[in-house]
Amino acid sequence: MSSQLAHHFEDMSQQREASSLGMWAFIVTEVMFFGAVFTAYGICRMMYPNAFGEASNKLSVLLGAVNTGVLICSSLTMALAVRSAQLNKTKSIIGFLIATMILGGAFLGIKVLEYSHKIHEHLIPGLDFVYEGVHAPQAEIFFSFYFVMTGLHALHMIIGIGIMVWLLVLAMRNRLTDQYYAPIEITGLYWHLVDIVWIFLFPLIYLIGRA
Amino acid sequence: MWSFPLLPDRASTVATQVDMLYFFLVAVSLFFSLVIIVGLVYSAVRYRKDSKASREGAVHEHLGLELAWSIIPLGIAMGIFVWSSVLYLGMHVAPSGAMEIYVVGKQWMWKIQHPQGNREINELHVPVGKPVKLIMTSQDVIHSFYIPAFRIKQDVLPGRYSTQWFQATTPGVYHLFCAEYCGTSHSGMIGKVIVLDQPEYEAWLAGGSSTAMSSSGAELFKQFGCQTCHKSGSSQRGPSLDGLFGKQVALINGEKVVADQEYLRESILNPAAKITQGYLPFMPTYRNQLSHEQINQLVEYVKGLGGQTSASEHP
Amino acid sequence: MKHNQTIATPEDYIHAGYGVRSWLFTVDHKRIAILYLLSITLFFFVGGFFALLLRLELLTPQGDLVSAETYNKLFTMHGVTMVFFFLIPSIPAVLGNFLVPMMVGAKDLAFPRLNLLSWYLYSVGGLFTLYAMVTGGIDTGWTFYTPYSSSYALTNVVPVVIGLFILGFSSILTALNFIATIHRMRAPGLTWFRLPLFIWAMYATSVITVLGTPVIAITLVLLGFETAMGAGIFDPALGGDPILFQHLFWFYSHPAVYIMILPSMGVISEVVTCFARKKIFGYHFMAFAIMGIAVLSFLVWGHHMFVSGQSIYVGMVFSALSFLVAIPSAIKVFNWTATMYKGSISFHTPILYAFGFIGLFTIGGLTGLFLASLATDVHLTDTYFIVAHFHYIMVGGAIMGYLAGLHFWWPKITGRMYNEAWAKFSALILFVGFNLTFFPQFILGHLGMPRRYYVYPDEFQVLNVMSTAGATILGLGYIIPMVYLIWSLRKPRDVGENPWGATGLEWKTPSPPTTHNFESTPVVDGDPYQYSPEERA
Amino acid sequence: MSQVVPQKVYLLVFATLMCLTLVTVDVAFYNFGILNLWVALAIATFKATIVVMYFMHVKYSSKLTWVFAISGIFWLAILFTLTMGDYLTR
Repeated sequence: MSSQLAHHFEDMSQQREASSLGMWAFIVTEVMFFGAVFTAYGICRMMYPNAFGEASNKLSVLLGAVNTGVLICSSLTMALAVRSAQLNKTKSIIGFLIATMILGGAFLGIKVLEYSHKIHEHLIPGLDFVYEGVHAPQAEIFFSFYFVMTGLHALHMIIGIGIMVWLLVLAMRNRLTDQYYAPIEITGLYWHLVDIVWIFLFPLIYLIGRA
Repeated sequence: MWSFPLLPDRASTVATQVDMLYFFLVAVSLFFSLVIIVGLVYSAVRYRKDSKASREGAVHEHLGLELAWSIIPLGIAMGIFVWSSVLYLGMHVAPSGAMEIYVVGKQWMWKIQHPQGNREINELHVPVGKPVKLIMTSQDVIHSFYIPAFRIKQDVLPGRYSTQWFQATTPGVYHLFCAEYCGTSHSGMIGKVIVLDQPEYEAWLAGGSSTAMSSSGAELFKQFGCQTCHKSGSSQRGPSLDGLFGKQVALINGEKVVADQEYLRESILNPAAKITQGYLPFMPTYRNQLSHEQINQLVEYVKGLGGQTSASEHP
Repeated sequence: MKHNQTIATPEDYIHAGYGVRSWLFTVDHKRIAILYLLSITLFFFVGGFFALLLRLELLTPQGDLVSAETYNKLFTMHGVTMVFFFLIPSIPAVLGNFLVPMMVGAKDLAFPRLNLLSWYLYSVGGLFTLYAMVTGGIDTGWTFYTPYSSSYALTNVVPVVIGLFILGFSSILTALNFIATIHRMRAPGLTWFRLPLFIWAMYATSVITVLGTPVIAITLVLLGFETAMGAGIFDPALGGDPILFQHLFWFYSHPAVYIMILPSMGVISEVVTCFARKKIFGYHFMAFAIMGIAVLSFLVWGHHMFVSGQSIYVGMVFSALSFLVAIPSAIKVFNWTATMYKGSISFHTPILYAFGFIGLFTIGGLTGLFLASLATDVHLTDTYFIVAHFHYIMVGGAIMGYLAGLHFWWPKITGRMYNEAWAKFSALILFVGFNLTFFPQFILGHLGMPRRYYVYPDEFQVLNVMSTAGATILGLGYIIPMVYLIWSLRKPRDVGENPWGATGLEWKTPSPPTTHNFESTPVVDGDPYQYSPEERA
Repeated sequence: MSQVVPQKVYLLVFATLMCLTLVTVDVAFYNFGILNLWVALAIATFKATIVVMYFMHVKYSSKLTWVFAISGIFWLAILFTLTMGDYLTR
């Protein structure tokens, strides 16, 4: 155990608490990061409610909803992976981590599918944007937000999956135990945060102007 | 070269009021600076390392003092806040009946047109003693219309009207600056404000033989076929514009807006934004067909079609 | 000065390893602080060089030294370099990195490898920006206002935006590190209200960084997206709103001013108590004032936008909130002054800088009232009055505080004392040069000279000449410390662990400290600043 | 070592999240006027809260974690309120 205690900490619990606190501070940063773009989106939506509603109808609720489900599943498997580490069950850590990565991959796959639809429909703001009707300029803003927000969210998922590869290596070497599970714990926090961002993204982007 | 001003010209009604606040602030600043400097110098000299002055009774905290130097500055600050906010509101709300002059900023010049039709570039002729309201927009980046002698400044944004007003008090020639960085020749986007006596101003107006803005607007109204939909009297396709200006308009989403210059401008450029109740959104945008000056002329024309003449009170 | 204390053994952090690799791959917070010291000094002189060219150009009303395009690039790059690459990292990344673990009695920051990563992010961001400057520069002003920056500027907006985005993560990671360290790694007995005020200041700064920086990061992403692809969010020609950009920009960039000034306030509290041999006056008020400023800093950004076309009612709310910041600032200044009263003041270099700081910050703060007040702000905003005001805060305040700290802890960092005669002389030069440079700009602003003007009306020349003359003196004042500080490194080590007789855990380590700072974890059993005036009277 | 949350709790949270996803999709197709937005936001906020509480263990964490979690929301509210305030009173 002691080899996993960095020289500058007094004991394992100080080390774990410091990591967890550092991660929470980072989560606050992430909340502000996504929060600012949500604010910008909210203001533009308030200025152009009709245009945003109309543009939103070009998105597929089905794909968005399926992706929400996939992401919630991955959050569950991630939470169970952390739990396995707390209980010292190495095999199930590995199993749940792989499940989380597969679900994350599925989410990104569906995202790619959605993006390719948008490319075919010429809905790429700035570069290739063809939109009929009086709301065209505002719809372009909507799609700018759509790509920035979902793109940044997807980027976070890719980073999360990258970290999980490292965790998988740690788990396979039996390095994640009930004494030392801070890495998987803070990755879990991060992954759930990404889930929460999507929980807000989905209704605000996909489900407006449907009624 | 060695005779240079230390105080700016003061040539508008608000300039005097702003300066009073300014000098009050200078006095407050001098007072507190002096308190701090005297305190520091006194302590530094009297309690230098080698001095024999008694250090007895030194304290490390004193609630009374802390509260005093929190609450007194707070009181002063709130006083300044109220004073300056009242002044600011007055600086923002143009008196009704102010004469309106249209300003278009572009990299890097000011284009100005008077309702009588006179155009000028980088110069603004105004009469003394009359409230003047500037209705300003930009055709590219953000500029800022700044007349130091009048103590007024307002950013001029693309895509909307900004307004400000002043009443000049002293005839003369004053600086006009662009105060918001706008690119290479930002410092060349300057001009003169020429304040004239009323008769001189009228002479100046008469000197430039030109078509009134509303007449030019009427021309454009015909040229672009606006009257095919916006017929006077009852019409099926577009709302009538007679007597529209200054009135409340009910929109299809249930909101109500005042038909001011900004509303008219937006309705020409982005007609779908605010649709009047009982009409359909099929008016096309005239975004790329009209220059900013032409839009101003159309607005001035519609304004002249009746309704209240008083200016809207949006900043 | 006491020279009879133990001279450090050779295993100090500087001699813990040799060669470039031992520095570039170090995870020791003290070595990383040195890496930052070198990097920010480089950027400071780059930014200072731009400033010198600006002032030379403004010597005459016409454009003669450089072209208008070049001038615009110079003031933009001066602002970007100084704000993002010098002022924001200055005290936190150099002095904070070096001192925070020692002051809380820890062996290192909580996440040493993350700390090194922040320096690399800083360097990569810096290189991106330098690249952008060398290959054409950027001319948007450091505020990047849209739509000029996104649709009209033909310069390297996107590379600079990328550079600053990367840099933002450097600040955030350092801040996370400080927060975790201050929360979780304090020595036994070191409760929150026994912390030195420098630690409070670093904590508040880190909180602002964590909350504010992500907002500028996403704003820059949106700006870069709009610039590169032409999709409108901020450009009205594309249906967007430029004022939205200003809101998001200032939500970070106003608190960023406090990221620059709060650390200096922390330094001044350490310096004033040490050289007045007195406990800080009103410790609790000082600590709460720091946190109060940190919170209020997020509520006032709209005072940058009083003439921008934002709602006048929101303008009034922002104005009232801005006035509130005056209160904790006033508390701090009054408490420093009261700390000196009945102290026993010895005039070493650091306290000279502290005197400079208090005086200049007072002027900077009071002129802030003119700008929080709506009616006067309309006239003064975007003129040289603003330029003078924020230089009083950022140069007169933040840099004076940085220099005070650097001179205070230089013996700790290097184990050597610099030449105090030269140091005092340069402090004086800086004070005089600074005031001569920036005071005339208040008058220029009130006369109506707009900022960012390449050519200006003739009647403003005299004041501009004064300002340029002052800038020359100021420039000299920055070069002298470079020389004598570097010169001091030639000597053998000549100070013990506590040359100033200061309290604080950092002075209980050898000078320079060993890699692990403390032989055994220190235990704290009392308040900070246990000085008594009699001790040296 | 912090508390190990029972598996049952995780599954219950998961089931709730899934149900609420279906609900939020479904209600989006009924016209409640301005209420649509508020219903969607309320559901999303509730979902986010249970994720934070159970998946992210805040319910079982120190006060400090609560402070951090709340401060993020608080500062976001500052940004949103004051910016929105400008647009609503212009």
